[in-house]
Amino acid sequence: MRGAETFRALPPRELRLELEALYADYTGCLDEERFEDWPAFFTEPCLYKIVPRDNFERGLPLATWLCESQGYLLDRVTGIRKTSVYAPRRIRRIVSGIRIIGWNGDALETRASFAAFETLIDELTRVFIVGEHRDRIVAADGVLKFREKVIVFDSLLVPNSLIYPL
Amino acid sequence: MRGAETFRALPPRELRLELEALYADYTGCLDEERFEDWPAFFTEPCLYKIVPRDNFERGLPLATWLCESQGYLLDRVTGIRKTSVYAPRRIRRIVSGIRIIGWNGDALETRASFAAFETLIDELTRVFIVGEHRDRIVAADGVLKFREKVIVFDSLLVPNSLIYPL
Amino acid sequence: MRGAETFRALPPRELRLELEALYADYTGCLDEERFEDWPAFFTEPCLYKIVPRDNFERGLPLATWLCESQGYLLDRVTGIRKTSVYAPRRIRRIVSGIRIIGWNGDALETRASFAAFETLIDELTRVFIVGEHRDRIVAADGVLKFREKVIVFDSLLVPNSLIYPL
Amino acid sequence: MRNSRQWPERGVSRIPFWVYSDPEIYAREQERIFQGASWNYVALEAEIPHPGDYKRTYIGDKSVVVIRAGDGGVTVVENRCAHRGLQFCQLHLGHADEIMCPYHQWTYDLTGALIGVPFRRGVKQQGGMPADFSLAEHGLRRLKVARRNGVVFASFSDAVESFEEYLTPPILELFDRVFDGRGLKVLGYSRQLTPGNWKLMFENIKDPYHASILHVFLVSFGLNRVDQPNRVVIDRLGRHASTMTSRGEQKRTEDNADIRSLIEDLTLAGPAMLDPVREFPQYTVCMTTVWPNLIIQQQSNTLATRQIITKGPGSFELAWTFFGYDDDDEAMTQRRLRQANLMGPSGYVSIDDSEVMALAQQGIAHASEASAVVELDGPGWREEQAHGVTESEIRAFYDYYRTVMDL
Amino acid sequence: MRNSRQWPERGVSRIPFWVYSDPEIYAREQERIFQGASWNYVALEAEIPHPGDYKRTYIGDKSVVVIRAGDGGVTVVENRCAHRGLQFCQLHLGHADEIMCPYHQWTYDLTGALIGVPFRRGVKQQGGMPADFSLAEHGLRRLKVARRNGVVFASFSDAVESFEEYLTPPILELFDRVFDGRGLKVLGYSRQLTPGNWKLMFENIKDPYHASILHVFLVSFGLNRVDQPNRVVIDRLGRHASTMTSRGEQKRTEDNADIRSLIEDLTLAGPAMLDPVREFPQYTVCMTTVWPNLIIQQQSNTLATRQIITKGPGSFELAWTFFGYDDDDEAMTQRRLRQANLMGPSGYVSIDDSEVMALAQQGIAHASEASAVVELDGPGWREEQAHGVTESEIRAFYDYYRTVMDL
Amino acid sequence: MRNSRQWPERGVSRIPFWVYSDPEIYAREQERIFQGASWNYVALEAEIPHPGDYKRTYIGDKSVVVIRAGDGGVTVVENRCAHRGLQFCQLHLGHADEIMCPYHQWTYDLTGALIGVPFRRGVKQQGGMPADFSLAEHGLRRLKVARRNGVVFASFSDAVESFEEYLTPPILELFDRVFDGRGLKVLGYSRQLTPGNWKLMFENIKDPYHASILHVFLVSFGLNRVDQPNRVVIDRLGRHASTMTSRGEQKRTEDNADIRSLIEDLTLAGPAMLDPVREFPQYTVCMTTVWPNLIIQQQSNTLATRQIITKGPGSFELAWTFFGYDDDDEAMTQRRLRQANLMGPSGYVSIDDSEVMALAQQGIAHASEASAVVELDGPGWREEQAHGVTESEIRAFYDYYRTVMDL
Ligand code: FES
Ligand code: FES
Ligand code: FES
Ligand SMILES: [Fe+3]
Ligand SMILES: [Fe+3]
Ligand SMILES: [Fe+3]
Repeated sequence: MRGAETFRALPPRELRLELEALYADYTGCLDEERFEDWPAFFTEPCLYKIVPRDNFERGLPLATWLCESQGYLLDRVTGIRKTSVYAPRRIRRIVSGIRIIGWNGDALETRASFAAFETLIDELTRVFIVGEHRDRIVAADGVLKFREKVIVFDSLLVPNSLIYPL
Repeated sequence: MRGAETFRALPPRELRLELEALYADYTGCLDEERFEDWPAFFTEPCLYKIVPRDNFERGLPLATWLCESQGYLLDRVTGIRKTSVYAPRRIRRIVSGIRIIGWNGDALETRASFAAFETLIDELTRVFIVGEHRDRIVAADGVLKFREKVIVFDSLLVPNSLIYPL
Repeated sequence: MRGAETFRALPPRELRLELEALYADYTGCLDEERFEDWPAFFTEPCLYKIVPRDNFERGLPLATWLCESQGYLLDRVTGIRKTSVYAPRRIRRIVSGIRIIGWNGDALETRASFAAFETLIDELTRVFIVGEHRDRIVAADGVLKFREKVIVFDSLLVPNSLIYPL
Repeated sequence: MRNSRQWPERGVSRIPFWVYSDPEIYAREQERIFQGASWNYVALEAEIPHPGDYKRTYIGDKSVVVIRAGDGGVTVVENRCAHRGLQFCQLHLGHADEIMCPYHQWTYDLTGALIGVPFRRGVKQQGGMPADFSLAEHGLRRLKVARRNGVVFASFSDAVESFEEYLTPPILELFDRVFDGRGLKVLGYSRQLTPGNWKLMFENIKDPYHASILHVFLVSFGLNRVDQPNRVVIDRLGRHASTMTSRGEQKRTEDNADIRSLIEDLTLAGPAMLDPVREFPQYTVCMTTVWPNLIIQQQSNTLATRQIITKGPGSFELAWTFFGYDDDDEAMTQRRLRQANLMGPSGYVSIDDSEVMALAQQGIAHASEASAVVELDGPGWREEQAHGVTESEIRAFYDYYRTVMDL
Repeated sequence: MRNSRQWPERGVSRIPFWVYSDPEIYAREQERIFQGASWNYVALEAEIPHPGDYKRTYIGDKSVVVIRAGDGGVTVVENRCAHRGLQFCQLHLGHADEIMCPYHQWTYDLTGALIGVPFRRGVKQQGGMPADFSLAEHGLRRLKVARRNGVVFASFSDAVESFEEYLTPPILELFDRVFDGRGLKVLGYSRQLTPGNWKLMFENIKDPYHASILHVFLVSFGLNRVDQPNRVVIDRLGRHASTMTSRGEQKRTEDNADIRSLIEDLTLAGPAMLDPVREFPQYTVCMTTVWPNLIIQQQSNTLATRQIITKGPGSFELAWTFFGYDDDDEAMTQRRLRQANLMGPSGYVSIDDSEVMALAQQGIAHASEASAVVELDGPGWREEQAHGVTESEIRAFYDYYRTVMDL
Repeated sequence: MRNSRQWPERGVSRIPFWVYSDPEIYAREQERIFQGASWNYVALEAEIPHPGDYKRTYIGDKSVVVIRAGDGGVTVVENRCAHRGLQFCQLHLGHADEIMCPYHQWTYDLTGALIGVPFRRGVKQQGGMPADFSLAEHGLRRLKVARRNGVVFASFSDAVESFEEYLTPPILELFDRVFDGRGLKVLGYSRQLTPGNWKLMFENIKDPYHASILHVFLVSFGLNRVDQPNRVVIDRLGRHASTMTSRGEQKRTEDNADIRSLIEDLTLAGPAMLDPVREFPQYTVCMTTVWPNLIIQQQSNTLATRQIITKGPGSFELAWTFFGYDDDDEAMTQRRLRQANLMGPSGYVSIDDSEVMALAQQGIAHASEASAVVELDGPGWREEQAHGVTESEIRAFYDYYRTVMDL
């Protein structure tokens, strides 16, 4: 697909297919730990947030993870690759129920539910966190990108650390 | 999409897209706890049942949850909102593998697998129950609705209470 | 859809729909324990492997489960139905994020993430294993089939036995 | 057990919270109560109609198998092979002509007697069992069995009295009220794992007080309310009990003024769900508890046995078997199935109970120093009472509990 | 407790690993430390501004509820109904005019006093509570409360001294440095379940040594490094402490030569995230630990209370409450929120800490025979120190711990 | 331990079920068996070919690291930092020139000796380690190591005899049958968590009786059957053993008449999977058990070490390392990989074993009052036997177990 117009013009069913491809590529990129490719899924500037549902529903501004630009995203990749000390882990992301909420200017508002699973060394896989993507998507350079992605997770409690993006 | 004819006439691929939208809207409605909107996903009359796979496979009629009309659905919403006493919880629903089984008169038979996750206060998220939707879908007032939804879950055992619809 | 040409010629969006139907039918067949129908999802010869991610990433050839032909697949069904001794169980498979990697000759390379859940008698459902399908799909006899399906799972550790196919 | 375990001074009008969480108390309960001189509910005969039919269930921690023997009798054995201990049975319900353990195929008949040991005489004159090995000494562990009107009970103890004496006349009469000898028809199963100590389940059922207060649904529709006719019966030892009530109107009266949860204008949009017909004499609800693991539910037309299965000090499983009678017509079966919406993991009524039991366990798990206050209508208890504003069934239960547990 | 429990000879420069895994040690900690003569952090007053506002939290294993009473005072009660023990409160934050237990609707006022018992006098002259039943004797268990500059502490013991004496002047001064009397604004919550013993969290914060070494992020950006001005303050009993440092440059010097993790050319692509303004006198970082469950975090402009909630010997919960001041302007709030990226489950800094604590527990869980070696700047400890190359805060902590625990 | 722990009178032809579930028995096993005078399998040298290569594994509960030292030797150290106990190694396989703990970067050489402590001398004349702190006293805990033909064993005890004496000649000979000095090639790993006590795994392998009966697959294809040539070898103490058999035909004979599970017309649709070539002398199957944590598998052409890792009384991990020889050709490697379908979590053969072990644990977990009956070919045992209709390996195992455990 081409630019913004084409995007805006897509009939709902086509749109859904574009979205399914986008979310699949996004989670695939992360499940395969290609973190360096992750920022490219976002516009510049962008908003990427991971927020416990408790804060979200109470309107408390604190995020567990806050990125306001490509730079912030890159710094997170540096953290994962260079500066943070952590035990090896694998996160598997399942996304389902992609919903088209509607247009907001040139941005498409969408939502999707997710479940993430964590596997630590010598352990069985366990549920990590589950929640919802609340996104704003725009067409840029002929592809769809996230202008905004707010990930709201159901459990206030996090199993120790949340190191890889969701 | 319009009425029954159009629905019946949809080529398989289009049909699949309609179904994906329907299931996404359905689980989205429930994940976001908009229970008041839930009955509108069903026809009147309708059949909504949650059944342990053990009863289902043995042909035992008992359901964990049985609704035979919009009225029953509404009463469940009243139960959740007004009459039942229960600890706060969050249920997250993941649906995958939507299958088109075939037409049965004007109703489309479909199936889909699901996993539901429960989050209680001060706890980590855990697997709640998993199973299958076995549905009959018709087109009514220009939208798709469930004439029948039988949810068969794998574990006879339920983690204490099953309060919110699946 | 018809033969190889048609397949090759499908525009991406159509392709995605075909794939979603294929994966849904595949997991549906297994979730419903119609193991006898399972081999028909593969070509002859075929490669079906379940491999812990540790071996896969280290390039170690050992598989947890290795089938190199329809015969191997059939023998597994015989094992499940006739020769193996095991406690009853139910496995529920959730697949998400189907990605089209590209064409490799007449085969389409795809990937998808999955989570499998296990329910044993008198137990609650638990996470079984999660991982990725890495597939090569071709069109044969007018339907899509797996020429190759390599299932890479995240946890080296398996919860006791892996008896049913994924 | 911690020496610190001293029952509080005020007797059974106090319940020390350590009885709900101490693993050593739990271990002693298994020994003295579930494996002691008690009759444990295990099945309805209707679940295993034909010779060879079997059902897998539990008595406390122990898995047992209930088998219809060839002579129509019922065998109950521990689900553990006499050879090296395998839990051989892994199906809720099944059929077999004999019992074969998968590991080495030791084979037992339907009474649990060992009838086959492969290679008992060895191969080519080598190996095999010693000459003095006697099949008779190595059967499955067999339990004592009692049956009454289609209900099966079992006991690990040979010392236990007959089931009828055990129940005592007043409770037996109420047992027979539902199990009147007619054939039973199993409608289905429901099971919940509740994060609470097993005794909380009995306290809940033995507590007519809560019903009027907790269950908005019951009180609003007058299905069960203290201002309605109530009757409480307790056996002389205090271990069994029965609570009866009659349906009243959905009306605010001076007598129910205390019930905040009564919603006068609550209505059902799907009234068919709750449209009972009078089926049993006098009382519309009768809940009977049989020590140590059974609740007999008759709530309007929904009938079920609720079996309590302990799962450690902090949780128990509630296994519901919903049933009707062979002579039910279609309409009655429908009614039972619809009213089942009141019960089980999604029950309009029982949701409240499962939830409060979980909350109770959370409150008491870390409060061994404190006790429950059980004074309503106290401090004693009587075998017969005409009202439900009482916690006497609970006090009676703990009177017997303390004797058995020597606490 | 196993008699084998002998503290190693070398005193607090050794910590026997059984203190991190023995369930009996854990039980004794609950009794003597969390339910003992200590002041436990429970809330910020800003979380419950209005009468009837409440917050659910924990002191050790016990759930408690912090309530704004009608008179503006603060009540702290155990989250357990006086009747049969229900944990009545199930919301993190809420509002109610009175406290009602769902099970039988016993009702308490905002000070925890029992004010209502349904059917106390029975129905139709039947049942009800005994005549001698006195509401006054059955209130909720109420804790002693201390408040200072908007922070609320509670104690299960009446013997505990005043909060000010408890903290001692030097720590009190540093407490007031952040809690200076200005109104506080809660920015949000964050919580982690760390698979490690609760004491590891204190050891981590009371360990200026690690900061310079473990945290590539801190040391590279010179946010916290031993070669920078450091100050360590410990109360006379050793139970509380405070570590202060000032931001330095991102520069390799002879003094930090030992720090392998310093990356001189590390830069932020999103510098806005880390652009602090000087807000507090002298030191840019001040971490204060208040026995037995609080860490006060002031790292540049990100402020938080970190409450430690024990969850058995092998894990604890860290409950973060991020806050600012009522008089913060938008820019300052933004700054606090951005710098929060350093902290919590995804914190550039605290990830390292949560991860090493988990690794520590794994290493020590199966090594009761061995001990930690805590000799840096040892063997003793002083109340005041001008450098961070020390483990003296940890030794001080265990000096007090041993006294309380009688080990 | 409960005083009630009395081994049954009939000696090792009975195994009391409490040995499989009592936590205190488990604790004693860790101390006396896994940390006692035993040689524990830890690795194949082929896994760590080059200096600095390391492997993380377990001995009982304790995590250890196997390291190829600079001189080509092999070091085994406990995976626990000498400072404050961190489990520093978190990779199954890796490479490092030295070992650095992440927390405070204490650094060790490849022999486990402490070589670096940051700020040991403090900063600016302040802090640092006491003058008397000696690196030599704070190395990693190092285990005794034995190597034979490419297999690495380790012991927490210095008292243990040489590996060769430990194994004794008959077992050593069978050890060398597979590990004959040729270079080994690791084909891959497989791991299962089995919900059963670790001893059940040994009983299973030391039980030629079950193989003929349980494994439809083995018996039908005549891969392993009691009516075929069998040989059983046990060391003089009873702790190690070896079972050998030769492949027979898929034929029903008078000698295997007892084997119900033999399916005469069972065939493989994918025969390539099971097309072994004769590789070792005389016997086509040889399973050797080495006390206390190793099974050496040679089933036709599929070779593996199976390491038993205890995970509490109720479960163990089985870690499979499949291997071949450096001089295998492509076809042989293919063969080994295909035949691997018999083994591991999805093995046509080993599925049956993992499943029955889980069933065994379920049957015995709640039956401390009962015992396993181990009388086949009993009551004694001999070091050499020519048939497999025996449970003598199991009796031998428990003879030694009782000595070590003093039971
Ligand atoms: S354990 Fe049952 S036959 Fe051996
Ligand atoms: S338990 Fe709270 S009112 Fe009865
Ligand atoms: S714990 Fe390893 S260096 Fe401190
Ligand atoms: Fe109730
Ligand atoms: Fe730190
Ligand atoms: Fe076997």
